[in-house]
Amino acid sequence: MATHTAKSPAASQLDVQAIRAQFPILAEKVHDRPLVFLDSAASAQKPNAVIDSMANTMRHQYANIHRGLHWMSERTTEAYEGVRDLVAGFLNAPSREEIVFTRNSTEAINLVAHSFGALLRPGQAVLISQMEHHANLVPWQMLRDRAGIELRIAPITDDGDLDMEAYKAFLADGKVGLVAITHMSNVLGTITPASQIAEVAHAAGALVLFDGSQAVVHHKTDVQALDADFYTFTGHKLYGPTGIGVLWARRALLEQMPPFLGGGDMISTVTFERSTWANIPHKFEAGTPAIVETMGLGAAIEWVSQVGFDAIAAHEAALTAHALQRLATVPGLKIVGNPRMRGGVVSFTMEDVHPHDIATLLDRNGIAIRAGHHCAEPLMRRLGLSATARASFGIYTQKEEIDVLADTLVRIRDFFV
Amino acid sequence: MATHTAKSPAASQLDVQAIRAQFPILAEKVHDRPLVFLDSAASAQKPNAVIDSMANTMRHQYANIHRGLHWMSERTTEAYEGVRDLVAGFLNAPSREEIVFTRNSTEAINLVAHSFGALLRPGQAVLISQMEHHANLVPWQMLRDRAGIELRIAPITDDGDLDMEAYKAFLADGKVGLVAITHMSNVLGTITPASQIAEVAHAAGALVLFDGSQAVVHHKTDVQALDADFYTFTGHKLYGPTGIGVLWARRALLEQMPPFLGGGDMISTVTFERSTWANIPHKFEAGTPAIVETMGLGAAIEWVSQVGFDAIAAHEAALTAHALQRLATVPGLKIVGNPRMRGGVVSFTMEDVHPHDIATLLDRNGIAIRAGHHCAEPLMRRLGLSATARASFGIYTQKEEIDVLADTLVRIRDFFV
Amino acid sequence: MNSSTAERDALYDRLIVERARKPLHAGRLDAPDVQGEGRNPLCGDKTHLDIALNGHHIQDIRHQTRGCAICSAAADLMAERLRGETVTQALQVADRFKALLVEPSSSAVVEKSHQVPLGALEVFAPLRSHKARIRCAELPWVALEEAFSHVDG
Amino acid sequence: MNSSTAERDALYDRLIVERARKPLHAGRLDAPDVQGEGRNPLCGDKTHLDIALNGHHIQDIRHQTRGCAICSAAADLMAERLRGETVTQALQVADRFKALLVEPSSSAVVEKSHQVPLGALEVFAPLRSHKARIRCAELPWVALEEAFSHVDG
Ligand SMILES: Cc1ncc(COP(=O)(O)O)c(C=O)c1O
Ligand SMILES: Cc1ncc(COP(=O)(O)O)c(C=O)c1O
Repeated sequence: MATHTAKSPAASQLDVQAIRAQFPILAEKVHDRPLVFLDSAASAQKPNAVIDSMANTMRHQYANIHRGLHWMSERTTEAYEGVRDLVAGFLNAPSREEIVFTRNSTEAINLVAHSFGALLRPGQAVLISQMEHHANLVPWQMLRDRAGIELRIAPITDDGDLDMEAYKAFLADGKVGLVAITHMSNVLGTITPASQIAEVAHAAGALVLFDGSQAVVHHKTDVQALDADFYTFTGHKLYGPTGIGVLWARRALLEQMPPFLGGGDMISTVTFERSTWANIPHKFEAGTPAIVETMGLGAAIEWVSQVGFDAIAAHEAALTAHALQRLATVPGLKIVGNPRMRGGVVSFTMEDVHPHDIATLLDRNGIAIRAGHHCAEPLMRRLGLSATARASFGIYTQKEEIDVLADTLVRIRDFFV
Repeated sequence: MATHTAKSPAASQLDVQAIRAQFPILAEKVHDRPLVFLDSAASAQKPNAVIDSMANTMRHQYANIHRGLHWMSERTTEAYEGVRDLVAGFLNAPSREEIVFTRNSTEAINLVAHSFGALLRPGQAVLISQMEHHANLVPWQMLRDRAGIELRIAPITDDGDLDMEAYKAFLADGKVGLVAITHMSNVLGTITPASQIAEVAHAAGALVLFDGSQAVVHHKTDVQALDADFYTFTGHKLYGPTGIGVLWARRALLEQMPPFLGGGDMISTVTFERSTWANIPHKFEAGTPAIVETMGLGAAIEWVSQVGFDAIAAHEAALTAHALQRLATVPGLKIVGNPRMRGGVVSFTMEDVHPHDIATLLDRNGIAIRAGHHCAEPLMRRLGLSATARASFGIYTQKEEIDVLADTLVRIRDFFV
Repeated sequence: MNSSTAERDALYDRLIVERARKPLHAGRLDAPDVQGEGRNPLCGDKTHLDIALNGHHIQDIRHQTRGCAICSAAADLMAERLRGETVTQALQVADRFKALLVEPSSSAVVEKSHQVPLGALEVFAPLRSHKARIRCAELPWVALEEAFSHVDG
Repeated sequence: MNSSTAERDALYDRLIVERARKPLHAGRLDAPDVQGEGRNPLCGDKTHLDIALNGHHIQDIRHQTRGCAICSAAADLMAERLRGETVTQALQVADRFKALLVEPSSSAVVEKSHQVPLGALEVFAPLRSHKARIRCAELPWVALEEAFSHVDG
């Protein structure tokens, strides 16, 4: 596994052309224009390393895993479990057994809402924030309605930061059993002060889950340094495959939690009367897992680690600064949110042009952005908007693409006014 | 989409060499021997059509689906939803909206246990059989323990068929709300009389779920002809990708059932107070789905349909007959089960040689079979065994491979006796 | 100007942009006979319709729309097209408009088009190749159907 | 005989096959001082151990095993190796046996091997490359640990 911490100045200079050459899709044309893909926050494109790892697994070394006594099965099991080690390293988790593979971040959060939720008692509360993705809101609403758990919503400031004073106040009565907050907003780009959030939560006797779906892509993640209790992310935003996500949780929590799905591989013994559960993490992985996708996730993590998070973070910070500056010059354009720390995501609106129209007209020029509520409707309501346009940047984004975006936005606005 | 019903004599002759050439893994060597892969019932190998479809999606046409207003997202959404049409055709489902994508069969059954289970009342019962895979047992045990639903177990005969008289008796008191039974046993090979099972269940006021994980691979499936209410299968056994499975259910049931996982894409509107659900099938597909794997499943279905189930069924019937005959000549070998109808799965034991030793020694000769309880512990107990060895056959299996298996088993037995 | 730009311009016909910016039939009626509303929860777009009937005829029709250019222009051009029609005719135009937005595959559609002219609404035809935007144009028609669900044709 | 066949034969050493078929130390003791049991729920394998102690020494040891050849032979050869050892020595052999089954990477392992000879148990070394079978050979040692969990070394 590549080291995460290479810090030479050379390492933090990212050769964007060399990187782009590894993403075949970036050579595609859309409406006869070169694809300008500024929608990585929805799902990132995949480098050859990931595509090849999946194809080669299926071509050369594949069988169902666990308990197979033949070579193909043993090798596939080793490779699958090897990715668990990689993920543990990637998150700096204390132990590989704390890594549970899920379909995506959504399933990871649902798993916690179900299985850790079963340990909460009526009268206890779960505290989320106003800027959560539906994935970190709806499962808690379902838990509330099922189990009589109170759901509290910590407000954000007008700039789009978590309101830390209000957050503390929500914890004051000691009823909050779990704080579940995004580590980076997919709408505002806000990177939340996770270790501070954890400290405050722990002081109030609450555990803390971070939705790292956006965050893990942009900087090195260290669940021990954050003092997190649960952490989730999703493969497809990390240049990895669809169909694979990760839940990390402290061992003691996983051990206490009842299983989520029942079936093969998650049991120790089964009789018609009664079943006993396998050890963690297998207790939470029922049925044939996403074997090939797990290999692809491993390849993505190795690939990203090779590029290095210092380089990635520096590249994205430069892009984001450039975007904020260039977009500010577009007449009628308003950036949504002004958080203290921001990842490579910029939401905006334009006077007299609806975000949907922006998106469609950009698309006619080969530029892919997202427009809508970004699965964060309550946040939209808080912002007094029904939709925004959102450009998001990845490891392969070029400064020039942001210029094309800004120039095209000026033309679109001209067209409408 | 290829037609499923081509029935010319030529079509039912399968050109095994031409088919094998499409599976790159079959050219691999294991312990210096050509791979003889007789473990398809655990997971099948993948043809180039599937591998290429996934790789090409990631290379040329990928973005997150649903609500993306740009070309890549619109095209990917169309392709994803196109696979729903394919699956509906594959199962002869009355409507595409009845197809829910899941990770695998296990998740599909858990979804039903959770969401349909929520509609059952304490005192009602779920009826399964003695030959169920853990995937179709443990979720019902969990429902039983959670919701006070009775779990009944219909016995099998010594030959390994469902005991139809006993089955009827279990339904007599009208308390059974759901019958959940495998359409083909992964241990005994038994193909269950599904339409008869459904008829009896319906007459007693029960709905019926078939676990089609093994069955869909071997013959054409028609959920309307079976008069099923729920049907599940899993992509990786159908020469498709891991990470993708299918639940089919009647529209009225899906509409009544509460959602399973919460998150993006499964909602209609979300406020902090309350969410409303999207229409079926989206209500049951939370978060970013296994997009690339869904494309791979589509490719697998098209590929299998092109080969044609007449040809597949004829090929596998011939292989199975040959295997039963050849294995019968191995000294000390006992075939487990003698069902009326059998798919391409044969379990056996050998006097004086434990199934694990059989598997390891076969593996040393490049032959991959499975040994153990096959995720069907209670069935093992019913059979008075702790494990069996199991050879299973697929579209690419050659008669000669079965001969190699039988000859090697003779040598193994000699080695031990 | 290459074909893709041509198509873009076709999609956002001058007429659409103008009507979105300066609708001619926006507003409310003092005493509407029927009302309808269409909402798209996925993007927050919303159209409200007030309709005054004279017997079976649409005497006046006004819309209040918050949405994208496609949605706003569709509402305004719909109001323009339907004023003076009978309820039955209006529903025929609605059917015809829906058909316009899907690929013109069946000859039945072509036939119908001889019966019910769409007029200016034809500008929305390029939406066919923008599936994700079709519901923007359909929203006012959802409101129309709701309004007429209380009227026997 | 190519290398893979050689390896196969190495894995199933004649000794393993013989002891699996005709164990020399199978059975029960009339009055065991300690007992232990190992079960592998994944395959139904099971070993029961009866041990008679004389002070800190293992005076007699018998096993009853239902399992594969690897498991049965491991139980029988373990019993043979441990008879006459002290409890402490037996647990050292156990450690050494576990180390044998993983890649011989650390020098600590090599060092230890000078102290505690495994004797015939060395025949299980090829299991290293058969991870899925390692627990078959470990099962009797699980039973041993359980038996000794009641004895202070
Ligand atoms: C009969 C049967 N049911 C269910 C399953 C579970 O399938 P999956 O592990 O893909 O969920 C299997 C395969 O393992 C099976 O053979
Ligand atoms: C902040 C955040 N949380 C959760 C998710 C859900 O991820 P997934 O759809 O992969 O489960 C996303 C992405 O859509 C996100 O941006």
